[in-house]
Amino acid sequence: MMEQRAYDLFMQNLVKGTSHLALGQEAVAAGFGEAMRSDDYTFCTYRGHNHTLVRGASMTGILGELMGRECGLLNGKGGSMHLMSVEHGAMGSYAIIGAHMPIAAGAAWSAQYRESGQVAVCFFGDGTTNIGAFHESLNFAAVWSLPVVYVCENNLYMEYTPIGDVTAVKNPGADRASAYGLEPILIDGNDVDLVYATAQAAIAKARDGGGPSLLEVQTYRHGGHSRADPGKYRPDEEVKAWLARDPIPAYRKQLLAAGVSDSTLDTIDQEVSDRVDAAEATARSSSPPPLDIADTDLWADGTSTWRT
Amino acid sequence: MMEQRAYDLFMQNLVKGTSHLALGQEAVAAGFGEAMRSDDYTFCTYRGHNHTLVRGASMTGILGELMGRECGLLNGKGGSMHLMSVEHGAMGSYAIIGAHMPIAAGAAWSAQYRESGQVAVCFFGDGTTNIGAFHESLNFAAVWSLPVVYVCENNLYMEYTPIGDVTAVKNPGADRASAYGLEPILIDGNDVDLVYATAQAAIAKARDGGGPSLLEVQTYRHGGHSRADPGKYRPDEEVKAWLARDPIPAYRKQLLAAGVSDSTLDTIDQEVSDRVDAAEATARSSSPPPLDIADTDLWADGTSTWRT
Amino acid sequence: MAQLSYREAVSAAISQEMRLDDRVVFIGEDVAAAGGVFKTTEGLQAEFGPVRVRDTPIAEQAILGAAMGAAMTGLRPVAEIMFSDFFAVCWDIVVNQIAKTRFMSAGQCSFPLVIRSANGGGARFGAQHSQSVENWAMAVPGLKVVAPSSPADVKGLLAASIRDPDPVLFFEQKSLYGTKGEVPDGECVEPLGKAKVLREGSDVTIVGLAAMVPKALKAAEILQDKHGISATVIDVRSLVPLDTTTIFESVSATGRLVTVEENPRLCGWGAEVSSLVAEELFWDLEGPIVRVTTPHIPLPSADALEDAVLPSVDRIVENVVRLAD
Amino acid sequence: MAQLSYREAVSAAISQEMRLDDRVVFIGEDVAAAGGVFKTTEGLQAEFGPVRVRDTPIAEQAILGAAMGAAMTGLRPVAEIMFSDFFAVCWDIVVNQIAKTRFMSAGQCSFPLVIRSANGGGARFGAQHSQSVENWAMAVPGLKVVAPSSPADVKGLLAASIRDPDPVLFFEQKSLYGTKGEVPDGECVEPLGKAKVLREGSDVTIVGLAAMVPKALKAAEILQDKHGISATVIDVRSLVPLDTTTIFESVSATGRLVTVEENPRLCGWGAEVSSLVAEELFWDLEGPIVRVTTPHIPLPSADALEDAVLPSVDRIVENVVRLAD
Ligand SMILES: Cc1ncc(C[n+]2csc(CCOP(=O)(O)OP(=O)(O)O)c2C)c(N)n1
Ligand SMILES: Cc1ncc(C[n+]2csc(CCOP(=O)(O)OP(=O)(O)O)c2C)c(N)n1
Ligand SMILES: [Mg+2]
Ligand SMILES: [Mg+2]
Repeated sequence: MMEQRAYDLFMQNLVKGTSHLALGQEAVAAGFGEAMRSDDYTFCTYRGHNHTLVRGASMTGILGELMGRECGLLNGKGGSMHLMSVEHGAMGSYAIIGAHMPIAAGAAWSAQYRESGQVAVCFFGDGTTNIGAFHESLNFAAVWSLPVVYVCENNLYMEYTPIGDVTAVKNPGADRASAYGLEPILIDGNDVDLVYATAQAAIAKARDGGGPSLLEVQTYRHGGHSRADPGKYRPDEEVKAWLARDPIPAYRKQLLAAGVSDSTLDTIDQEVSDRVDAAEATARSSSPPPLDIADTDLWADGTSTWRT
Repeated sequence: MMEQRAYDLFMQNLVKGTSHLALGQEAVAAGFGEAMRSDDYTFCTYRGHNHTLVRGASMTGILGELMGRECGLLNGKGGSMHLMSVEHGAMGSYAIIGAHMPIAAGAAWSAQYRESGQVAVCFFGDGTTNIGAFHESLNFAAVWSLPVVYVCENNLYMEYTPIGDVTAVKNPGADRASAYGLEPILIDGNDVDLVYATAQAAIAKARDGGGPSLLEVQTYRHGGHSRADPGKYRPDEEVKAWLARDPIPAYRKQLLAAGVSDSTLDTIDQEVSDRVDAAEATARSSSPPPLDIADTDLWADGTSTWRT
Repeated sequence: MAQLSYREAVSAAISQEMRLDDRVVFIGEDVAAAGGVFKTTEGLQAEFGPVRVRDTPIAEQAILGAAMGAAMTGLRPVAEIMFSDFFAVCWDIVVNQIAKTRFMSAGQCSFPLVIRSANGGGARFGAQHSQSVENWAMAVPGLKVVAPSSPADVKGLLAASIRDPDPVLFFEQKSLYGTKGEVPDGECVEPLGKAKVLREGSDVTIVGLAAMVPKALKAAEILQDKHGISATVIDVRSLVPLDTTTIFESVSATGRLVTVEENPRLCGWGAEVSSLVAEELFWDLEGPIVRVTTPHIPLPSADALEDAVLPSVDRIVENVVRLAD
Repeated sequence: MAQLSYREAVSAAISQEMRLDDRVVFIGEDVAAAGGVFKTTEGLQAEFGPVRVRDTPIAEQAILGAAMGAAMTGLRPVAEIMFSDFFAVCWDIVVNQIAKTRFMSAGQCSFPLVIRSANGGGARFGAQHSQSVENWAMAVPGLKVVAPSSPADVKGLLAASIRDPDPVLFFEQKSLYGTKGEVPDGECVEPLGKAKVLREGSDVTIVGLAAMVPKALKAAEILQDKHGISATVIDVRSLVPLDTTTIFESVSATGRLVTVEENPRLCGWGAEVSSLVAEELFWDLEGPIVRVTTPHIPLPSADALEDAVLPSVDRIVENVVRLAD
């Protein structure tokens, strides 16, 4: 299982060329992905490639979607910010800040109503804690005791603005848990084992009828906010310090210390790299989507007809 | 000044026949009205008749507006839920839950920018603490250290639903202050002297650059939510207990104990009653608004023209 | 046939569907224990219990987000937005999330949900509780939009909306809640996307929606009696899907079209209908297309003012007469 | 005359007005220290300082509520909503508060504020970052609605919007940010509510807005060169107030109208213009009124798909040719 996680981590690092990367934040997706049951629900943001991948969505589908190809998870209709793979419980990536938080509550409500034992896990950023939907969702989930785990990935910045400049509390997630009758939980999000353990506990609690959790995991994105952003607003020191805490080499070190051999890890690296190469090649060779799909699937009958 | 406050209180009790009454909550408006400077700003809700009156708006204007007459504060264009008297600092009554909270922050921002020393005071109910605009406003006001005092009048119910059924914390205002780095403040809202003192302190702090406050004042509305509601969902015991804590007779008792004579108070009662009678008579005899005002004042040029 | 009020038909439809399908659940503010501020959902919690019929906090984004998340994972939620003006506080969930996600995901999941809301003026509630906003909804791809004018249609169309596999915004007109009418006994479902010809005439086609329908019918009587003008009256009933077939057939026959809208003028549904006819039926037209709407202003509160600005029977008559001249 | 990009013209207008009037302040997300995600407001904080040019939390209701409260108490705020799709998360403040309060209060206060936003498609951002929503705004009484197509108009119309005593929604078209054009030196203000005739022709009037204007101009060239059809091209520029005078004059002369809209079909501004012409200019028309729009769907993300659904020069040409036949 550890290897699986390492595998996931490495894998993430190799997904390139897109819009909102989570390089540096891989431990969060890896830890949660491992802790979830296969029928649990993931809701994430535009920065959701990792979260979608770890649920089992195909790498070709993801890369193809980023490239706007027919083989994309959404046939090119969604794009980088909207990855979704319902068959894998990846219930969508939402690009309006906070909007997916009540939707995740709704999926949790449905699980509660159907007594299915499923849990919804919802990822969002530090900046998202200042928008109204955050507040409505947390209160709603708490009052209805819904099986949903809200995970604030605090990477210190909204887009280009430091989170401390626009937030009334130091820890945007943890310092607000009490406003919803929840326990404050604040962890190092670059420690994949800790993330995994914390995720397991919160998911188990939700599954057992213990209601929602709000977790704040502290991490950092190595790059800018999006492709257009070189991230120059960040102090060099800060970037350097966090690069030194890159979860991937850190975890490699840990695995080595635990006795996994260098060559085993190199093999995994190579395998992952090969898989990424293959996925990229497949996506590259996939055609652009046929134009007539633009008119399909607005409605459940497959059409987009609005008149008789 | 005490007498002025008593006067206000009595006065409130006599405003009748409208939509969303605040009978039982008079001490809040009276206490705050006294504590505000004449150029401070009030923002309130549909349950805002008292808050508008204590700023100095004409009683005839208020009753006339409730009746849809030309003499109304808004010439009948606003109605019971939208009382406003800008010349008195009563910056409007807003009927969408939470919407006025960021607007109050804006007025406070303007005061801060103009260095005018003005403070904005914003009243809202317990139910309002669960909507997104509440959260956005509090964080925004705290981060910009705005001179605004947010006052949650906790009357135990949203419309017909007990606040405890839909809120994750016991005290919907006070238990959330810390989420915005603010001190929790919870007071008896039926004790007019306490309200006054608390208001004074929060307003002084805001005026001195100390930033926003969030106060929760506990009170009760004697009647139903609105004209259509007999309020039957409330346990008899509860209603009885709160009627026994009616701030108006309570304050009368206090004034008597402080040595104000019965006859002085009776005289005030009578004066107020006469003023209400006079206002009512004037409003009744006022005509309906001329129909052509429906086309006016959409734009600053006085017209509502949208085309050439 | 039973006589039901428009208001009673709402709970009749919801309870009919809840009996048939366990996946149907109903949530909103003050809707459950108290039966709703318009008393449209009285008795539902008593019959179906507090798990299926549930009160929410004042948090419209949470309500509709919850409905969306539930719909995409197997339930068929009905949610209430108390007044349609309040769509503005949760518009993102409606237009950016619910309306788009099926399309964006290339059909990976569907959103069988209904959002009911009390729409429109005439109750002297003032500008923030009186708008007709069905045109806001019509402008958004991915939403079906229904607005009934009679108790029978409330029951049949709401039942159909609940069964529909797509998101439906169901606009109940406040000013009609008290009206009564015959509603068929037993299971009652009326297909979406069909306009209804309520009166046949040869000179002009009057197209209305919701509260404008009874006014249009009244106007048609006066036009016939006082002016010798014979009008067809069509109740659109559903803006999306839009039954252009029925409307076009009639306009082809009469050569004249008048739309009657409660919404403020600009970009109302009547503009869309007018533009469709002006494009596709131009050669059949015998005169201008006239729109009767509320002027492009917010609704004033005073009774005299509100009555003066909402489209009235007289205003409809005048406009048709002007057109026919 | 200087060459400026559409993007640069934004900050040119804001800085021009901030220099002239201390009451003008500017707020938004990532707009101050970082100069905005589209780099439209670079340099403003450096020139005017962090009190007048200020970054906000991600809280659009707070941003626009703050702008409203400030406008009614003496400031002239300019606020940015980063993408116009995000209007949905703060729509209540726009439509129920800002738009209505002057009317409801019988004119007790005014709301001199501007909300700028990046609008429209073509950037492959997907359905939640690409909509054209100027028709949402046009449908709401109490909002002025402006959408420029050239750098000169960005500067002149944005300056005029800031000076205007009423709330203006100012839509900057994303796909035009990189375009360049001559902008007059010195103080530059262009009155609101005037459409602009960019090309005069005798056979048909093509009316466009924002990014559709250069496409319409290109189409007009092709129509002339390849089909011998002479087209007038009008840039609407401001939807409210709407310059019906200029549009009507041209349609009276040509007898034919084609509108070109980037928004999805239903209830677009073109429907309103069409319905006005069908009502008031019917007898001058020599053929159907044709609307060219994006189909009534959300925008797909892939470049091939997005290009296929947005109105193209070819689609405009085809429609005009069809009409002229
Ligand atoms: C309602 C809304 N406002 C603004 C934006 C633009 N925006 C996209 S990402 C972002 C920053 C989000 O910060 P955070 O929540 O910390 O997430 P991160 O990007 O750091 O993962 C902003 C402001 C948006 N997408 N939606
Ligand atoms: C956004 C919005 N949702 C719902 C309503 C309907 N509504 C009006 S008053 C009210 C209850 C408000 O409760 P609270 O904040 O406690 O204020 P109170 O009426 O008790 O003074 C509700 C739900 C509204 N006006 N606006
Ligand atoms: Mg962040
Ligand atoms: Mg209350």
